[in-house]
Order: sequence, then C-alpha cells, then structure tokens
Amino acid sequence: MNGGIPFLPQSASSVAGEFDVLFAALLAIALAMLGLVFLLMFRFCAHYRRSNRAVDRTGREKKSWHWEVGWTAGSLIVFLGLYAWGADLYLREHRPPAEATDIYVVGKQWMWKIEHLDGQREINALHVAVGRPVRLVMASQDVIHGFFVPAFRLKQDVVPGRYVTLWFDPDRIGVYRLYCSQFCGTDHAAMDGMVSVMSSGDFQKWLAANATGGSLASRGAALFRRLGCSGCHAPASGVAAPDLAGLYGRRVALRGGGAALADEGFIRDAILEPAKRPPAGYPTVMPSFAGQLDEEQIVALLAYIKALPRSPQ
Amino acid sequence: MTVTTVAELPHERGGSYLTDGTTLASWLLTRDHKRIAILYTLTITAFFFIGGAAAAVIRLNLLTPEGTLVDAETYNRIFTLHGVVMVWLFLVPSIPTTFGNFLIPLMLGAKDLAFPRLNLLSWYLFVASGLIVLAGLIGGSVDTGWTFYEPLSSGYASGALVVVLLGIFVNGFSSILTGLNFVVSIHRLRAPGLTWYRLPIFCWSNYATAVIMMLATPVLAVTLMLVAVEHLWGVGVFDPTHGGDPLLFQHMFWFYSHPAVYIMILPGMGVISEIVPAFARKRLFGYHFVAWSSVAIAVVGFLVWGHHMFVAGESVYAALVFSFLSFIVAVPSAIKVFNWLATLHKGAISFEAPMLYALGFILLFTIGGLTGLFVATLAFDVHATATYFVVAHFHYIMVGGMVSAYFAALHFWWPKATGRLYPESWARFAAILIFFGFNLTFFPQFILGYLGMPRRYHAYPPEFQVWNVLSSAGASVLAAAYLLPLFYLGWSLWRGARAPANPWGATGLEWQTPSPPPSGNFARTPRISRPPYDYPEPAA
Amino acid sequence: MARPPRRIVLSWLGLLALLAGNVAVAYAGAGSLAPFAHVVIAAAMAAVVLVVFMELGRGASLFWVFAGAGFFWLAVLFVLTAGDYLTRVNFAATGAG
Amino acid sequence: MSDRVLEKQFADLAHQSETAELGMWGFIATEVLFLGGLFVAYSFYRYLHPAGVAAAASHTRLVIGSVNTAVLLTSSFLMSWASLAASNGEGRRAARLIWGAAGLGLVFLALKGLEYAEEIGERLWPGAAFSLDTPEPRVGEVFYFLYWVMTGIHALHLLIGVAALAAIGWRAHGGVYSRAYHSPVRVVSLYWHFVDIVWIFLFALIYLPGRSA
Repeated sequence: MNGGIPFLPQSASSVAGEFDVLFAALLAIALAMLGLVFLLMFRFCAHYRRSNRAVDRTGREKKSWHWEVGWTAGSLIVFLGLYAWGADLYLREHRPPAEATDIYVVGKQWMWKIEHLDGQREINALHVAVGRPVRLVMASQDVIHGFFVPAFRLKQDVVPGRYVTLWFDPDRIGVYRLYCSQFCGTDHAAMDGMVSVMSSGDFQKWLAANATGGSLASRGAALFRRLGCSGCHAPASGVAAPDLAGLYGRRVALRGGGAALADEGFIRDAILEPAKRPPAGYPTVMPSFAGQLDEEQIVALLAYIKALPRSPQ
Repeated sequence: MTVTTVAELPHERGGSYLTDGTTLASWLLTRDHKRIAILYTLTITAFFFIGGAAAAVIRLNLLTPEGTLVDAETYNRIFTLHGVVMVWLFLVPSIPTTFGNFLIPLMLGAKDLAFPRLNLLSWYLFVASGLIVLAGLIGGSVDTGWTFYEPLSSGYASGALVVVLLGIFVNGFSSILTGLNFVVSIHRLRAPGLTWYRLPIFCWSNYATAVIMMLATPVLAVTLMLVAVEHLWGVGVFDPTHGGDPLLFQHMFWFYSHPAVYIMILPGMGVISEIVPAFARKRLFGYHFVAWSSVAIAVVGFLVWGHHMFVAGESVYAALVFSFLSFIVAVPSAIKVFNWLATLHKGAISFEAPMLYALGFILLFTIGGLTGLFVATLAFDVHATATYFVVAHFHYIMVGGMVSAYFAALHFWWPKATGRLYPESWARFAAILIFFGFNLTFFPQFILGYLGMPRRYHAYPPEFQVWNVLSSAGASVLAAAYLLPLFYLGWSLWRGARAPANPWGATGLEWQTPSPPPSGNFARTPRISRPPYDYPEPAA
Repeated sequence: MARPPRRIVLSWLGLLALLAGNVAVAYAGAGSLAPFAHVVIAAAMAAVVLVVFMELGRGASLFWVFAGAGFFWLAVLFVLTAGDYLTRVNFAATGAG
Repeated sequence: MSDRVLEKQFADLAHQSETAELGMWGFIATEVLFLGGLFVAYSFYRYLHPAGVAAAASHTRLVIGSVNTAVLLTSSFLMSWASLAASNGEGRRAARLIWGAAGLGLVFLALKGLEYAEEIGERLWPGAAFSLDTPEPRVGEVFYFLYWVMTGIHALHLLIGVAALAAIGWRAHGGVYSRAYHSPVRVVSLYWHFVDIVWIFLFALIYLPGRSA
C-alpha cells in the first residue's frame, strides 16, 4: 500500500506463492496464443491486402482436416493441463491441516464479526499469528457475503443457513485488506476490514490485551444452561437425550438408517431442525430453536459442544 | 448463387418494404420480418443508450476512491439498471431480433418467417417488458444487481422487485417466441436445394442461439417467478430460514444466465463469419467446423454453469466437473478464431468499416476468451471471481465481442436495409476509436481485479485509483465513439448515396435482392445449387 | 369414427390402471423407494400420452427431436444440480488433510 | 377455404400444417423446461428435507387429487378421439368431443377450487397465518408454497387450454376443418395433452408422498 502504481497484489499466505506461479503460467500461455493471433492477423492483412496485386494467391489450402484436428487437439491439451493444475491447487485449498486453529466468523449487513476460541471478539478485523494455520468457520446472519483476502488469494462465499470453512496459513507479517466480495446490499462496499498477521509474540500479547474473561465455549456453556439444554442433555438428567460429550467428529447412526458425520453443519441442524436427521434410539422430543438464536449464539453453543471432552469409556 | 448481380436501383415507387405503406399503422401492425427488424433496431438502440448512460454514471462515480458523485444506494440502483437493461434489453435481443429477423428469411430464400404474427407479438412483448423493467428500476429503487441473488432479493429488496421480475418474465416470452420462430423457420422454410451445408454460418449460429433461447429462458422465467412469489409471501423454496437453499437459486439462475452469454456471442460469431469471407474475397475456411462449433457451443454451454459458483459453497466435486467442462467449451471458440484467421490467408483483403469491426471483434474476443481460461481454472477463479477481473473478462466478450459484431453487422447490411450508403471514412474512424476506447476502458479492469478490487463497489481503497481513472477516461472515449454512428448513419438516411443491390460484391441470397428488398423478398422462390461463400478462386 | 379406435381406448384404460397402481404404491410402504416408484409410474403414463394421444409414434422424426430436446435439457439441469447436492460431503474430512 | 388460410411463406397447406405442429412441439419443449424448473426446485428441497415434505404432503386431499387425475386422463382421451375425428372431416363429432374435453377441464377446475377453498380454510396458505401440525412446520410451509405455485400454474395452463378448446370446438362445429385443413385441432390437442402430462407428475410428487406412515 505504498504510493506507486500497483501491478501485483501482496502475497501473505502459503498458497499465494503457488498461485502466482499458476498465474504466470496462465499469462504466458495467454500471451503466446494472443501473440499468435495478432501476428497472423497483421501478417495476413498486410500481405494479402487487396491492393497488393503482386502477391501469389494461388494454391490455397483446400483440405482443412489436418489443420482443424491440429488446432483442436493442441488447444485441448493445453486446456487440460491448465485444468489439472488449477484443480490440484483448489483441492489443497479445501483440505485444512489437522492442527489448524478454528476461528468463527459471522457475516451480517454490513460487518464481519470474528470470535476467537479464547473469547476475543473483533469487528471488521482479524488478528492471526504468522505460520499458524487458521480454519475459519463462517456463517451469515442474513444474506450471502463473501470473505475475500486478496493477499491470501482466497475467497469463500458465506451462505446463510449453513457453515462454510476457509483455511489459510499466513506466512508474512503485515496488514492486509479484507473485503466482502458478494454483493450484499446498500453498504456492501463498506463491509471491509483488515487482516493483521503478527509475530507469535505480538499475537500472544494481542490475545492477552483483548481477553474478555471467558472463552467462547464458556459463553456457550452459559447459554446451554440458560436455554435449558442441560435439562435433558446433561449426563445425569435421566431424560433420554443423546450425550453430547465427544459428539463432534463422530459418526452418528440415524433413525431412518444410515449414519452422518457430526460436523458443524450436523450440530447446527440438530439445534435448529431436530426432526431433519434424528439420531437412532431417541424419541424426537427436542424442540426446534429456529428463529430463537442468532448466529453468534449458535456459534457459542457449537464451540461449547465441540469442546466437551470425550466421556471416558 | 452468382457473385455478380445486376445492380438494380430500387427506388421505383412501392418497390421496397420501406415504401409499401407509410402510415404509422402500417408499421405497428406489420407482419413483414424486415419491418419488425427495424422496429427492434429502434427499440434496442434506445435501451442501449439508457444502459450506456448508467455505465457513464458508474465510471464517473469511480473516478474518486470515495465515490462522491452518488451515494451507495443510488450507485447500487444504477449498476442494477445497467446490468438488467444491457443484458435483457440489449445484448440478448441485439443481433437475433434485428439482423436475425431481417436476414434469416432472406438467407433461406423464404418470403417471411414461419410465424409472422408471433414475430410481431414478440416485439410488443419486448417493448412492454422494457417499459415494465424501466418503471420498476427507475421508479422503484431495486438494487439487487442483475443477478437477483437470494436471499438478498426476495428478503431485502423493495416492493418494486416484483415489477422488475415481471418485466424480465415478459421479456423471456419475447425471447422464447423469437427463438421458436427461428428454429422452426430454419427447419421448414429453406428454399429448394438449400441444404444445411449450404446455409450461411449466420443461420447456423442463429439457429444455435435460438435453441438456447427456447430451452434456457423458461428456467430463468420460472426461477424469477419463484423469487417474486417468495418476496410477496415472505417464505419460499430459496429461503434459508425455512430450510431452503440459496444455492439452488444460483443453479437455476445460471442454468439460464450462462448459456445466455452464448445467446449474446453466437450471433456475433455468425456476423463475423459472413464479413470475413466477404472482405477477404475467399471461401470461409473450415465451413463445417465453424458451423458445428456453434452447435457445440450451444450444447456444451449448457453444462458449465456451475463455474459461477466455485466459491459459492457448491460441492468440491461439482466444481471439478464444471471446471473441466468449462475448458471443453473453450475449444469450439478457439476453432472459430483459427478458422477466421485461416480465411484471411491468401485472400484479397479490403478494409471497409465492417471488416475493421470484424478484425476488432476477433482480437477482443480472443482476449475475452483467453481470460475465460483464467477464470475456468479453479484456483485462479477463487481469487478472481467477483472482482473486476471477471467484469473485464465478460465485457471483452460482450462489449468488445458482441457490440463490435453488432456494429459490424450494422455497417455491413446498412445499405441492404436502408438502400443508402454510409460515409466510409467516418465509419472507419468510429471503428478504430471504439477499439482503442474499449481497450482503455476495460484493460485496466483486469489489473484492478487481479489486485483484488471487488465488483459492485461504490467506493474503493485509494491504491486502486490510478487504474479506475484510466478506465473512466477510456469510457469517455468509448461513449463518444458509440455516439458517432448515430450521427453519420442518421445523416446517410437523408443524404447518403443510393446503395446498389450488392455494394460489397458479397455472395449470399440477401445480396441478390434489391436494396432495400421488396416486401415479399423474392418474386420467385430461388433454387440453390452452390455452397455458400462461393467466391471465385484466383487464376493461376 | 363413431367409435374411438381401440388403441386410444386401451391407452385410456391403461392410464387409469397405472393411476390406481401409483396410488396403491403410496400405501404399500415402499419406504425410500416410493418416490422413485411414483416417478417411474408417472413417466410411464406420460409416455403413453406422448406416444398414443399426441401421436408421436406416427409423427415426423423431427417431432421426436423437439419433444426429446425439452426432456433432455431438463435432465441436464437435474443431473448436474444433483451432482452438487449428492457430493456435498464434508470435503476436509474425506482426505488425508 | 384453403386459399384463405394458406400464408405466403408456405408452399402448400401440408407444409403449413406440419410447420404449425412443429411449432407447438417446440413450444412444448420450452414448457417442459418452464414447469420442469418447478419440479427441480421441488425435488432438491425434498431431497434436503424428506421427512418434513412427506409429512406436509400427507395433508393434501388424495381423493380429490385422484379423481381429478382420472378426469384429466379421460379428457385427454376425448381430445385424442376428437383430433382423429377432425382429421377424418367429421367436424360436428369433433366439436362435441372437444367440448366434452373442455367440460372435463372445467370439472377439474371446479374440484380444484373446492380443494383450494378447504385448504385456505385450514390456513395452509403460506405467510403469517400459516399453520400446520407436523414436526417440521417450516418445511411444511415451503411445501405448501410449492403446492400453490405449482398447482396454480397448472390451473392457469388448464384455463388457457379450456378457452382454446372452446374456440376450436366452435370452429369445428362451424365446419371450418376438413381432411385437408385441421391443423389447429392437432396443435391445440398437443397442448391439452401436455397439460395432462404435467398433472400426472404433479399428482405423483405432491399428493402421494407420506401416505404409508
């Protein structure tokens, strides 16, 4: 963000470097093909202009088959190579490393709300430590938003009604722009912010300075009691309700047959729409909490349930 | 199909479709495809300048990072107006309803399209849709963008949304009826001897376009209807608070709106395939490949819509499939470009305005197509989608490509349709000005997008200003260049020299009728025994 | 033509029988197969109407192409959209990651 | 007669008739995608919420729905017969059969209206007053959203069809059609049968789910 004319975006994530190589390859291929088209067009137009009567126009290509097959096959091979390259990087962009730290993001008109596991909260700002992979778990309170950090070369639409994730490994200290990339109403252009990639030490200082006295899971625990969830789901309640300890990441047998992975989306559905995928062995007595919780509350509950230790068996 | 025809001067009284009836009613109740084409031309020209005015406001506003000309809400309304008007009231109907209507019966050797009443009805529906859409957009502050993404549109837009959606719904009917008319006419009204492989490419490409119009438009109509009802009832199938999926809207919307891109570009490719052989005095290279590549684009073009959703939350596996298919659909476009170039080889090329536009089309379309490869590449699209990179990419196709082709067609067939010659040097000047103005406007947007500037931003960070100012400067050149033809073509209607039947020495049935053609097109049904583009071979 | 041709009478009776069959399937407790059975029976009924009542069986081959195009493109919309829905698994959990 | 109906762009009446019929097939192809779009929306919503949709669907009126399906099938049968009669030059018989088909269309609409009235009385109209006693009432509301939109659009198609049949029947009665010229009857009957096909699928998807539970 200096004063000069910018040509290239900053690079601050592990994929940005690979991305730039891919871009360079695309650019080289495009320029080569464009150059070919330009060159042939100007050459033919100049040489075979009607006023140039001296040129020999006989012996025109009649059979076009070998030409057609040639440029069709040539284009196809180049295209498929690009496809494979882009797909490979895309797949890796969708497989977060196991050690990634979760950070929750809630988009709403027109701000980004960030919730760290340790309880720190930010608006339109995200602080992360360099070299520590982060996995964002994102939800939207209203319409579709788009979480976009050009310096990371990453973008993900945040769709209401479900969780989406985005992971990155920030590899350069600095402050980078964050945008909303999906048009979301009047102040769409103002829904931007800053991502600060800090050194490990600075980040620890930042965490300490912004501590709120309780973790996200502890806020979820309070909500869990206030909403009366614990009345049935507590191990000692005596009501036939599933024990939530160690639920996250487990496969759950469903009543209609089959099983489902208890990921963020599953837990969300279980809270808001318990009749959709009821677990086997329990009656559907749980009420729906749809319309009673906002996304930040659901995120807190989710963090609480995910943090429940696996019950010793 | 001989090249040289007797240059008949058509100004005997009552001799042409223009002079057969001069009352207003004779125009408004006409069933003559040529008159309907003229009605369409006047209408879409008006819509083009309305959409262009909105673009001017956008570019003026983006001169400064703070976006001081209009406030955010107005800006959003303006770009919604720009998108809706340009897509449905100009680009989709542009070449098919004007040159398609005018030329297809002439090229088929027919007296009219199969359903002339339907053709007129389709124009009335188009005008009605335009008025409804404009009433909703200008009077009703709809600011959803032309894509009407859910749940923003049904849940958060003003009541006029329903008016705009109704307008687009009616517009869809118009488009469907035009498509139906073309498809049936090309199947059933070809003159004796006019086999499929003797059809001009313009007919092939309009046939492919018409198929898309018939089969994609209904899905858009029903999708927008679901949005409208959802808006009215406050609940619906795309509503996430009721278990609905906003991505379902995107699937159904892009099932139309991606093929719609081919509705916009295929007729342009048809125009270029007529003009390049005519000015190179040479048979079109690889006729069969150019013909079938139109059909291939139309069919494969239906299979790629998911590439608009790589970051939208669609399945990773679906993204892999859609990316693959998107690369496949680029192949037939590449085939066309190479065949046009090969047509130039050993031709006898002259550079009148239609040819300048056509050459400009090839270059701009190539840039648009190549950047299409960028955004078809999954990982690249993650960064570039919803930024100005995509804006630049599709403007290269639609403005650089389609609008250039429209102007090429306008100049090429102007003498045929009006019976007048336009002033050549003015036209060449405008063609060159459009080419440079266009590049100055839209090339900086590639850089902006790569830097990360999102689209639909009313204000932007200051580091992007340089490129935005360049783009706006280009837009002012482009605006002036687009206004020029209005004057010199208008002038030619009064003062232009009378046009002979075949001013370019082109092949094609339409050039064998007088300029302008008589109401019934042909006194006797022609018989065709030669392939198209039958330009003489040079003597050894 | 005081009496209708046999083939349209038989088709009509067949359609009513298929209708009864479809209602019977609804009560048969076919579980998760029931929706598919309903659609298959409905498609059979539609085929009878198309081929016999709409005389597609006797019409020009171009009519087949036109009628088929509509259903083919609808299938495209259906299949590719289904390709998204059916594979919306938790992708991160599928790989070695 | 044939001179008056032959348009200038056609070589002869057979050319014109077959072109008109082809046009209707093309129109039907577009209709397949228009109404098919609704089926796509329905299907994927149901895929996401199978139990909720089935529970809501079991509140539709199966008896009226089944009777109405039979009514439309019978009407299609009459129309098919009418089309054959018209092509045989039997204008009066064709007229009676066409009116019979149109009459059954009106019967369908009357029954459908009865059904609608009952459903509005049961507060199955989506919106603030909607009420449905199932485990997933929000899903039920979307089901009824689709129910009203899909059956409403079908009813509108049917109404247009009845009007077209009435007009064609009138002209058949007046002896306009002959062995050589009867394509309007063919064209309208194609449309009528198509509306029947749409209902066959609507019935299977909207009325039948959730019955065995």
